Amino acid sequence: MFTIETGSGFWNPIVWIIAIIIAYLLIYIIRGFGKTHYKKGTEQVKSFLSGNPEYEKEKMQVKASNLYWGFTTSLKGLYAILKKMHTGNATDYVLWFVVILAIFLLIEVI
Amino acid sequence: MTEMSKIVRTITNIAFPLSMIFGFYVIAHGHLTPGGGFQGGAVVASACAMVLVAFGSKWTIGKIKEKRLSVLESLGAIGFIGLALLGLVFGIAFFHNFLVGSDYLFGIIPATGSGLADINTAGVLPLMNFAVGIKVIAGLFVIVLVMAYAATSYKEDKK
Amino acid sequence: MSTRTIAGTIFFSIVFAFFIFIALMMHPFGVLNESEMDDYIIDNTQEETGANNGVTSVVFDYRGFDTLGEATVLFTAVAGVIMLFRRLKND
Amino acid sequence: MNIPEYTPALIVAIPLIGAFLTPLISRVHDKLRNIFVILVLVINASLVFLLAYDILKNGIQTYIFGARNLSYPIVRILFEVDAMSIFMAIISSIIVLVAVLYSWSFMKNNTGLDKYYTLILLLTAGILGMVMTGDMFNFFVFLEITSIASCALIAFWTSQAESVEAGFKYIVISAMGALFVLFAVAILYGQYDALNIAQLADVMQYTFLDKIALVLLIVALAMKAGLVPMHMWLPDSYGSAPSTISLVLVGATLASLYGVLRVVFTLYGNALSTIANFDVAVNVFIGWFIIALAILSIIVGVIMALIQTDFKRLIAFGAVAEIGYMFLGIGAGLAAAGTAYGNVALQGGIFHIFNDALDVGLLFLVAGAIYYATKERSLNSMGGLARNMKFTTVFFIIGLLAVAGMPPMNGFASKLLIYESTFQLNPILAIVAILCSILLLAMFVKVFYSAFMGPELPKFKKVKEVPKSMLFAMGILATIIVIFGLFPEIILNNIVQPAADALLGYSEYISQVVAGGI
Amino acid sequence: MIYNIPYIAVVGLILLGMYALVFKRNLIKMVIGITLIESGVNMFLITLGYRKESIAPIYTSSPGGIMSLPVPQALTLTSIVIGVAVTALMLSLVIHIYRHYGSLDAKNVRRLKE
Repeated sequence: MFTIETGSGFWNPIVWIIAIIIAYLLIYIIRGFGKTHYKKGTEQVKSFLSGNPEYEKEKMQVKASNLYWGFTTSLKGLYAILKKMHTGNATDYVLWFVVILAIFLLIEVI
Repeated sequence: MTEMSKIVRTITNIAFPLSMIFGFYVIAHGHLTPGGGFQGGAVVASACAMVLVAFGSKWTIGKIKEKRLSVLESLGAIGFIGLALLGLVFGIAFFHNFLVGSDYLFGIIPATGSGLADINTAGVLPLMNFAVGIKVIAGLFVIVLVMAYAATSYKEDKK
Repeated sequence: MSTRTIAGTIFFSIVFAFFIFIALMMHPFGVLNESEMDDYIIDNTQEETGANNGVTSVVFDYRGFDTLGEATVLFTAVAGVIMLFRRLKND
Repeated sequence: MNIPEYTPALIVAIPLIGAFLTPLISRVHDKLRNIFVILVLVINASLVFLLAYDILKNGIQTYIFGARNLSYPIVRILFEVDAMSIFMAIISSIIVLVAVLYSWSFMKNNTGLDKYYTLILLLTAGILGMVMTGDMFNFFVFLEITSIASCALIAFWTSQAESVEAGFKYIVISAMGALFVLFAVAILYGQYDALNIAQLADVMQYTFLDKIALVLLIVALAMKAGLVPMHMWLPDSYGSAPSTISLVLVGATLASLYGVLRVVFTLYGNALSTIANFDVAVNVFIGWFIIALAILSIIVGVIMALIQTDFKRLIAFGAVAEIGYMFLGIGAGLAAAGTAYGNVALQGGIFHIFNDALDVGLLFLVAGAIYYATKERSLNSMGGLARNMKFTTVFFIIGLLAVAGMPPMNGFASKLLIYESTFQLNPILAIVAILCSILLLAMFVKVFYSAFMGPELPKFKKVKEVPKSMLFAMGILATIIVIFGLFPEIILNNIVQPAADALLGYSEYISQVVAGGI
Repeated sequence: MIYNIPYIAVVGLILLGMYALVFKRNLIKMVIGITLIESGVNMFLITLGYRKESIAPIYTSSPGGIMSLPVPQALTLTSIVIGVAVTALMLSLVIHIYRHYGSLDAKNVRRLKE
């Protein structure tokens, strides 16, 4: 009922869920060994930015286009090509169809 | 579109009924001669489009609203699919031609081979031709009408 | 000439060549390989549908469902055009 | 229980009658129209489920339109519904029902809703007709119904320039694709004087012209399914349409994918499996070509999705990657036809069709909910929405995990099948697929962070949770996703495996019509 | 060879339409390209149904003799109506595009890109 065979292995969500519950229990237990000095409402909870004053909450949010900056910067060359591909021009869309048609015709028919 | 000159309007007045009659003739004899619901409908719709061109879209839309035409088109489509469903009810299958060979309207089977036209043949085909004809008249005319009226009213809004 | 024009010309001419091949490989114009289905219709149209016009009998009887689809296409286009030119609330 | 033999015809006829009646009913009252549309779709969905039960029990169902003379059925149009067709029909009827439920509140403030609902019903009829028909020309007609209706719906918000532009691009692409399909059908008709799929498959000799027709059919339908590099219309149109329409469009795209499957496995199944070319079977060439494009789809989809800032456009690029996974499974099934892992790959691909429709659909609905609540599209101006939209956040997390193929959601089950079988075909394929799956997760985590997490922005202080009908619609999809994730074996054995078997068993499909089976 | 001239005309029409779609930037010309492809395909269907020295498949006062095939004619009829529908919708979208962008050049109509 739960297991699917993939030919070289199997997958059972119930086993996985049990495993993840056990893992979480372990984590919780290990967490219990930690220090318990945390106190609410003291200086402890305030963020520390190398002594600089804290920004406003709204400015702390990292905008979506700045996320994964490193990834996009290191793949700059690839992105330049891909952006050039996506011209947004309707005639180019048709041209891609013609290109694939031609390549597939060459591969398949000859 | 704006109104055209008096010559055009007069000629339209003369030509309009003739082309309407020709269109309905094509629809009615669809099962006997070349033509049918679509072709005849297109003829009638172009007659209506001629009126639109000659008298302007504002005048035409004052005479007949596009909502009415849309309802007419729906009725044509329902008539067509209803005839198809009647084939299921009275006959054996969806789209079954249940009137052929019966004693009712259009029930006669013509003699095999070349022969003269007999309009009382072909079962549900003439009825379907009429349903499709109404649908095509309303559909094509409403497309032209709406596009013409939208272009005119947009120009006026801009002014 | 831009890269696009060159690439377009090359691939377009490949497709062009294949399409010309299609035209040359088709059966000769007016000489049919197979016509079993259509001969059946021509022979039986009067008897089965009662219509003298073979094309109408195909359109409304043998392939009537296609015609329903075709009528639906027209209905769809009309609905689409009316919808596109509808009055928007903000004007 | 016996169902009437005309059920397949009714499944297409009921939405059509509903569509023809909707303009009349909407003149009476608006709410009545909404109830009517929902009623039509519920009746239709229940008929689909009844038919599915019957087909999975008794095998292929055939229905001839207007038949009096049963001895020569191929002159008439016939519906031939096998397990694969009904699989697609189930998907599309669920999707459309959810979309209409969601529209109740989502589209409430728009004008032109009578046409909107009419077009949705027509689109449903088109998709259902496409997946159930057994006739090539009829397939083309329904393809056109689907593309025209979806084009008009994409451009629904005519006051936005992007919508209109996307609609135009979509109609150019789909009109051209459909015309090439018609061209291929005409080539086949000219050679064999037949339009019926089973009849054509029976007499197919795989001549030069047949090869060209095959290429035209595959490329045109793959373009409509959004395979890279012919995918560019897809982000445009998914991203600019109303969210409900994006959801239904997923169904329309998958119907084109079904067209590819039907053409390759049934129409040319006979020809491809018997004729060898250069010592290598032809299906291997086609299979590897599809695999190459599928890998390209996966990579381009996720890489481009990472830099998008428009929420719906990002999901659309994710959908491109998902389509790549499906084609990967199908291509591997084709390239390794006959082997055990080939069958597993095909099953994975087919299972993924269902999962993709659910996951991507749920994400589109979440995007629509955010748009409804905040009128924002760009991810850059969102933030902290989880505080006010708790249910939506939960649904988004479910969709995120499912689309990225994280256990225990449904996406994992199908992706696992694809990974393990393609690993046996070529390890590199599986590695690329897994890596891109991680990137898929990364990009949705980005969305999760920038839209839902973070401090509460002052402009979103008054944002409320979306209305109940929208939550209900999202809840349906989320529930199905979780159920599919927890009981993958039931789904796999009862729906997916028969569908895969139906694709591979083309001889049964043919014998229903040709060898006097009726 | 000489018998295939109608097919070559068909292929010529289709290729002309594709040429217009690929190399022309005006949206109206793209619409014309689609219509050209469509006429080519319709003509192809009609040519498939012709038999030498055949008459139209209509029995009303027919002179007798072999008849050309009725199915391609019916298919063409369907395909023509579909073409009308597609063209109508495309032209209305072009009208809207012109209102929004003030241009019909495909180069300018690309706010959706990347």
